[in-house]
Amino acid sequence: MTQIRTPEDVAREVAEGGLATQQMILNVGPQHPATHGVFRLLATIDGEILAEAEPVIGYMHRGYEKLVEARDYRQITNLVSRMDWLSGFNNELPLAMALETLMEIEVPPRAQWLRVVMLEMNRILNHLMFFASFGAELGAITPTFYAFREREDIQLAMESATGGRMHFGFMRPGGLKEDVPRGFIAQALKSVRQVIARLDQYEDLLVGNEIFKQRTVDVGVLSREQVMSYGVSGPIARGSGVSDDVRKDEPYLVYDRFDFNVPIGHSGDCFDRFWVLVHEVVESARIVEQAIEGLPAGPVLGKVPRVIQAPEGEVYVRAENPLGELGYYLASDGDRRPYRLKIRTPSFNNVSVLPEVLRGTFVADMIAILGSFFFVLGDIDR
Amino acid sequence: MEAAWQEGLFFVFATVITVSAIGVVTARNVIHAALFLVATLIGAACIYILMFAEFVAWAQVLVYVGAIVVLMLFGLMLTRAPIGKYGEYDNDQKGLAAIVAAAVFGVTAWVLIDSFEGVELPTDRVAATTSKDVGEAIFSSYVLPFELVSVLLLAALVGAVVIARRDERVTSRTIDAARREKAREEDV
Amino acid sequence: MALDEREVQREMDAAAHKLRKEKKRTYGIGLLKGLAVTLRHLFKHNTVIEYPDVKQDLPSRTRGVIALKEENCTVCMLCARECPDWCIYIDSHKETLPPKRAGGRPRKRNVLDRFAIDYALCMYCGICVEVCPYDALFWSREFEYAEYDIRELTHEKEKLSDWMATVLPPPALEEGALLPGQPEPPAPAAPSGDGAAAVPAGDTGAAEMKPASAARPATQTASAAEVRPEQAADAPKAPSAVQEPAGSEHEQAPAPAATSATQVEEGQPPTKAETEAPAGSAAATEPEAQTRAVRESGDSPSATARGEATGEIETPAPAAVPTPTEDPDEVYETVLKDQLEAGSSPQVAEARAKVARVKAERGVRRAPTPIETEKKVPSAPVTGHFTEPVPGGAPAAEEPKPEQGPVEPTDEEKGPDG
Amino acid sequence: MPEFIQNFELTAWWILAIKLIVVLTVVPVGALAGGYALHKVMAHLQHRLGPMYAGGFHGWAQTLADGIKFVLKEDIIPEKADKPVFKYAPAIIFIPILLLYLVIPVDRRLIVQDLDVGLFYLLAVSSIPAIGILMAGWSSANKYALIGALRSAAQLIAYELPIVLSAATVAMLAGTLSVVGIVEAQDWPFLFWPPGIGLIAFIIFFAGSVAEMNLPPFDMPVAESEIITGAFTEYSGMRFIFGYFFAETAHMIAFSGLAVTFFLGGYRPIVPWEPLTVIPGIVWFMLKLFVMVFLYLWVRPTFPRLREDQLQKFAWKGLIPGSLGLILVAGAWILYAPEWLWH
Repeated sequence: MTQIRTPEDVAREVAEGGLATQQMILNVGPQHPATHGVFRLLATIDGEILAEAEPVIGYMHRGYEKLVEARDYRQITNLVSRMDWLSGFNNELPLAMALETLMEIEVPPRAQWLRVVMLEMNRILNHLMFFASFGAELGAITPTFYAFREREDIQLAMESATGGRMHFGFMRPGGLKEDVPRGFIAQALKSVRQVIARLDQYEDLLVGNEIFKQRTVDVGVLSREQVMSYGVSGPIARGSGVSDDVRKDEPYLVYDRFDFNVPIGHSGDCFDRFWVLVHEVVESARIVEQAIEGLPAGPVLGKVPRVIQAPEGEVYVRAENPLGELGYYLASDGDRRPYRLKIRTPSFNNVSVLPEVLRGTFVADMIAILGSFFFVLGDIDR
Repeated sequence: MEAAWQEGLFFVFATVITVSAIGVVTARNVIHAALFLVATLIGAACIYILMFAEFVAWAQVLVYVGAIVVLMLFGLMLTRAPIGKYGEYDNDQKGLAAIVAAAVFGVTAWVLIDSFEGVELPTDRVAATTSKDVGEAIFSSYVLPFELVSVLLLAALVGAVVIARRDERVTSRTIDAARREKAREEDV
Repeated sequence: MALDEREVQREMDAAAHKLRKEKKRTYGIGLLKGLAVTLRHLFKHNTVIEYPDVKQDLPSRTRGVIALKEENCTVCMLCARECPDWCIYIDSHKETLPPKRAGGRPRKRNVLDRFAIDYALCMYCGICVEVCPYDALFWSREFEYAEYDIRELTHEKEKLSDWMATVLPPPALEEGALLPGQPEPPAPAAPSGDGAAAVPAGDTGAAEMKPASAARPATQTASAAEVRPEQAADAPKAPSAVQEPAGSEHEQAPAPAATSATQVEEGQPPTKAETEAPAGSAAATEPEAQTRAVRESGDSPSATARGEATGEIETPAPAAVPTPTEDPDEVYETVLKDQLEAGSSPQVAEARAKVARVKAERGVRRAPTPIETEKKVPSAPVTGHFTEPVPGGAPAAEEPKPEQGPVEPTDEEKGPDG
Repeated sequence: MPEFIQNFELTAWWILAIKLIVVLTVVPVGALAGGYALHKVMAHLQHRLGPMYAGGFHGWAQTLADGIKFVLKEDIIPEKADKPVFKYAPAIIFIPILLLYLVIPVDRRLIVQDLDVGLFYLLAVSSIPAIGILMAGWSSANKYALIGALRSAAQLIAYELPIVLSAATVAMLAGTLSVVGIVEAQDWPFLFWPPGIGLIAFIIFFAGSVAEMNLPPFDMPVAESEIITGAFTEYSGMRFIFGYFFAETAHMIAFSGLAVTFFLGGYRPIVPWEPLTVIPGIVWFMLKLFVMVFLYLWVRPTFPRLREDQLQKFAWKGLIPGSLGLILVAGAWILYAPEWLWH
């Protein structure tokens, strides 16, 4: 595997009449184990080097933005939770916030704090999933099972409250659907603390592993400039040293009351992205602990009219999804349905920078980079 | 009795070798040709075993089959081996090549018959050459040729590296490093 | 964006990160650590649930399948209409029943012919369960209903009714939970305070049974006990309005005049009994026992119960009443009279009067869906069909607004630091 | 035919034939057991249970059931495949692995044929499967398969050398190429005497064998997250298990046997104490074999996968110079170490 040439080299060699090997077009996907769904990467490879990589998306396009124009808000809440299926609760939040803004609903404090608890639990769920899949993509299958075990505990806690394991449908404009059942808090606290306790082990398994470092350090470097110009957000942006976090920048709910850090990477390589991801789990767990500690009593649903009918107006609401900034631009003409709902999903912007990062890397690195971009197909195509 | 077994097996292997050797030159697909070559080489190794020259036999397998043909296949597959029938490898020098081949065969056969006519092949293990014999022979009476060959191979190796090496190889790592460097500069 | 402290933090994190990266040259230590992790797991107790043999005890809120309580369904079609993917099929016909009293008018009734849910389409959002005003749909935690053919995933009402047996009562709420404008949480305290003997008995019986359901009565009483002081602290916020509706609604409850009222009155308590039945435990019958106890204790049991439960709340309460524009009882009387004069049957008249009274109590402008019921909360077995908002139900959430008014500010004040 | 029976050479052939039959039955059974061990050990390392159903007791028949399933499955050959090459590739992978078993001494006498150049034979035979993998990859008419095959071949060429060289160190210390001779030459405490040499040689051999068998963390040729199953992407049914799954486990057991023979003292007791020496050699051999198989299975799920170029770097810049140096050290030891240090 010493035949390492960039596309420019190949072009030059051909011009010089030298030995030019054929470039090969490799379709990674739409069905490929490393793409987490129907994502296709049109890769032009030269030996094991990627000359060009073009992400082809849209295989899972379900037309959410059009679909919601024919649904009332209650139904939309359940629809958007399916967009990024790993963080359903986080998807529901900005929609509820948008409606609350338009309708001037006040959310009771207990609902806000419970929302934070569940949002952060959902973030842990999401991050653990990518912790698992990233290991699996690099060939370490064991972290997958460990992470899923932890996920199971959190999921059970979430299920006891919401009834769902992935699509919680628990958010309502003005608060939450209902209060959490007895025992939920103890269960949530236990499961979250367990994750923290065991994360050390998992760090030994991956983060500290020499082979893992070999595969990730200095691989797939995403510069700050690229982050800025492509609108990349979330752990990926933070891995490149861009300290954007809506929770800190524009605290919504009660995030300004919690003490938490935003882990920030340094060099923007796969390792940093992964490192940020893992450490966000710790920070999320800290938030959950604090939120549970200070959970106020009271109702969980504010004064909400029977029919949710946003008054005429427009609003853009953004929130920190586990994968980045999720924004809903809601334009209402006073109907029970949105006039237009533009969704800005994090994964879409995040994968758009892929061709830049992938150019000139190995096929094997491509997998590491794809894995470290933590995208959810439903979130891209929506 | 034993000799009869050996003789019978010899003819079997000889047939295999001949057929696959013809296959090597007539196959229309390079990969098939290379695979026929594998059969030829293994057949030859079997004949060595029949003669209780185990060391040579396994050396043949290890070096030729395990390394050289693998390398050849590797190269062919990397470069020019589309699957399926692949054009004509024949060219105008077919006849000439046949004459040369016949001449080489004649000379070799004549030399072998001339020098080894009437020599009995060993028929049991006792008379066979062991690895110890081989080692002693190589490192005592034939040490000079052995070393010469080693040096020759080394020279070939170095030459191959020199030819294959080109300056300004850009690896993905160096690209990444350069990018990182650039990013860092911009960062500052 | 770039706050100073953010910059500082970034620097710190970068430094920590660098340190981590310094550890890059460890030459095999990381590998050995990884090996140690996996080896440790080899000897750890395995937590795998061997599924077909052992089944996980799923939470009672689990959205497994939707069960149908057929006799509660009035074919109002709300569920089918609200379903985002239109996977509910309902067929019905109208039936004329003979009048209940001689000389009355024959009544018309919708009879359910077909109720089917196409589970191949269903997205388990639960909107149908939420919107159902008559408590005919429930979530069951059943999940083994796979079929070999996708067409067979359309389950008819027979199957849906069978699942009714697997429906669990809803769980007790977490400490500090308060339904908006509704003092229901202390309600379970009534039996425990009144007949203290009944609860421990149920408790011990429950202990032998399924832990999930067994824990419930215990936690309920516990919750009541714990919640009480908190409520006491929030005394001013506890709206006394709740007392009145509670009393008044109870008066209505035993009068099964309107069809809807009948359905709720008859439907609700048996639902609980039924849902609990599979558990077959003493605990299972407990809520029902509570129900009965409350019901049998006379015309205003809830008032007494409430009075005991909330204790001192009662006194400050009237001050906080969000005064309705008219006196509900007056409205009741006038409407009843009007209706009777207009020629309505006594039952209809009574029902309309009640609706009017409730409206008056709440100052509701729009006509609500017939009756909002509090669903599946054993803690409030009989009371509160009218006043109790469904905890999560958007439609129900709307009514208690006025009562909730005083709640909010206090909560907000104490909430964040609490 | 008394003459026929009395003929020593002929009886030797018959015995050889019987031994071969034994090997041919033992190997598949061993591969099945190995597959089961693979399932179970990996599952427990990953905090799972693994197969629990087939056969009743802890799913003991799982691999058997899998095997039957695969045999019954349709054998799909892609239309554009080079059919003869595609068909015979699994055989060329599997048969040499079977041949490996011929010279592994399970006990002092329990060996099919103690060849004079046994070690050499093992190394030669173990290099053949690469051709099969190349054939499989190329003939599948699939880009992923071709990449897998090329990776596999490159890997094999790189890792053949460290294996040969570390085995050569052992042969030097033992003074023979015969496997039984090597076992006999080893003595307590096997791996650790002469100090360092055996251990380092063992580590090199282990790493090389992991790479040669395409096991994780050196499993780039079959890396499922990158190139599906590499050369076997297009295979199905019986050819798939013989070419890939069976071959993998059989290979793993064979190499465990080799490691036991070369480094862990084969069938000899771990400690030459009186009561332990009574235990038959086959028991010791099996014990050590289990340890070795566990080692392979332990490393397998724990580590992430290296990249192809890193693997090559590891081989050419790490293992090969290391093993060459080791040969020097071993030579020096043989020549200059005083006699009393030897045992």
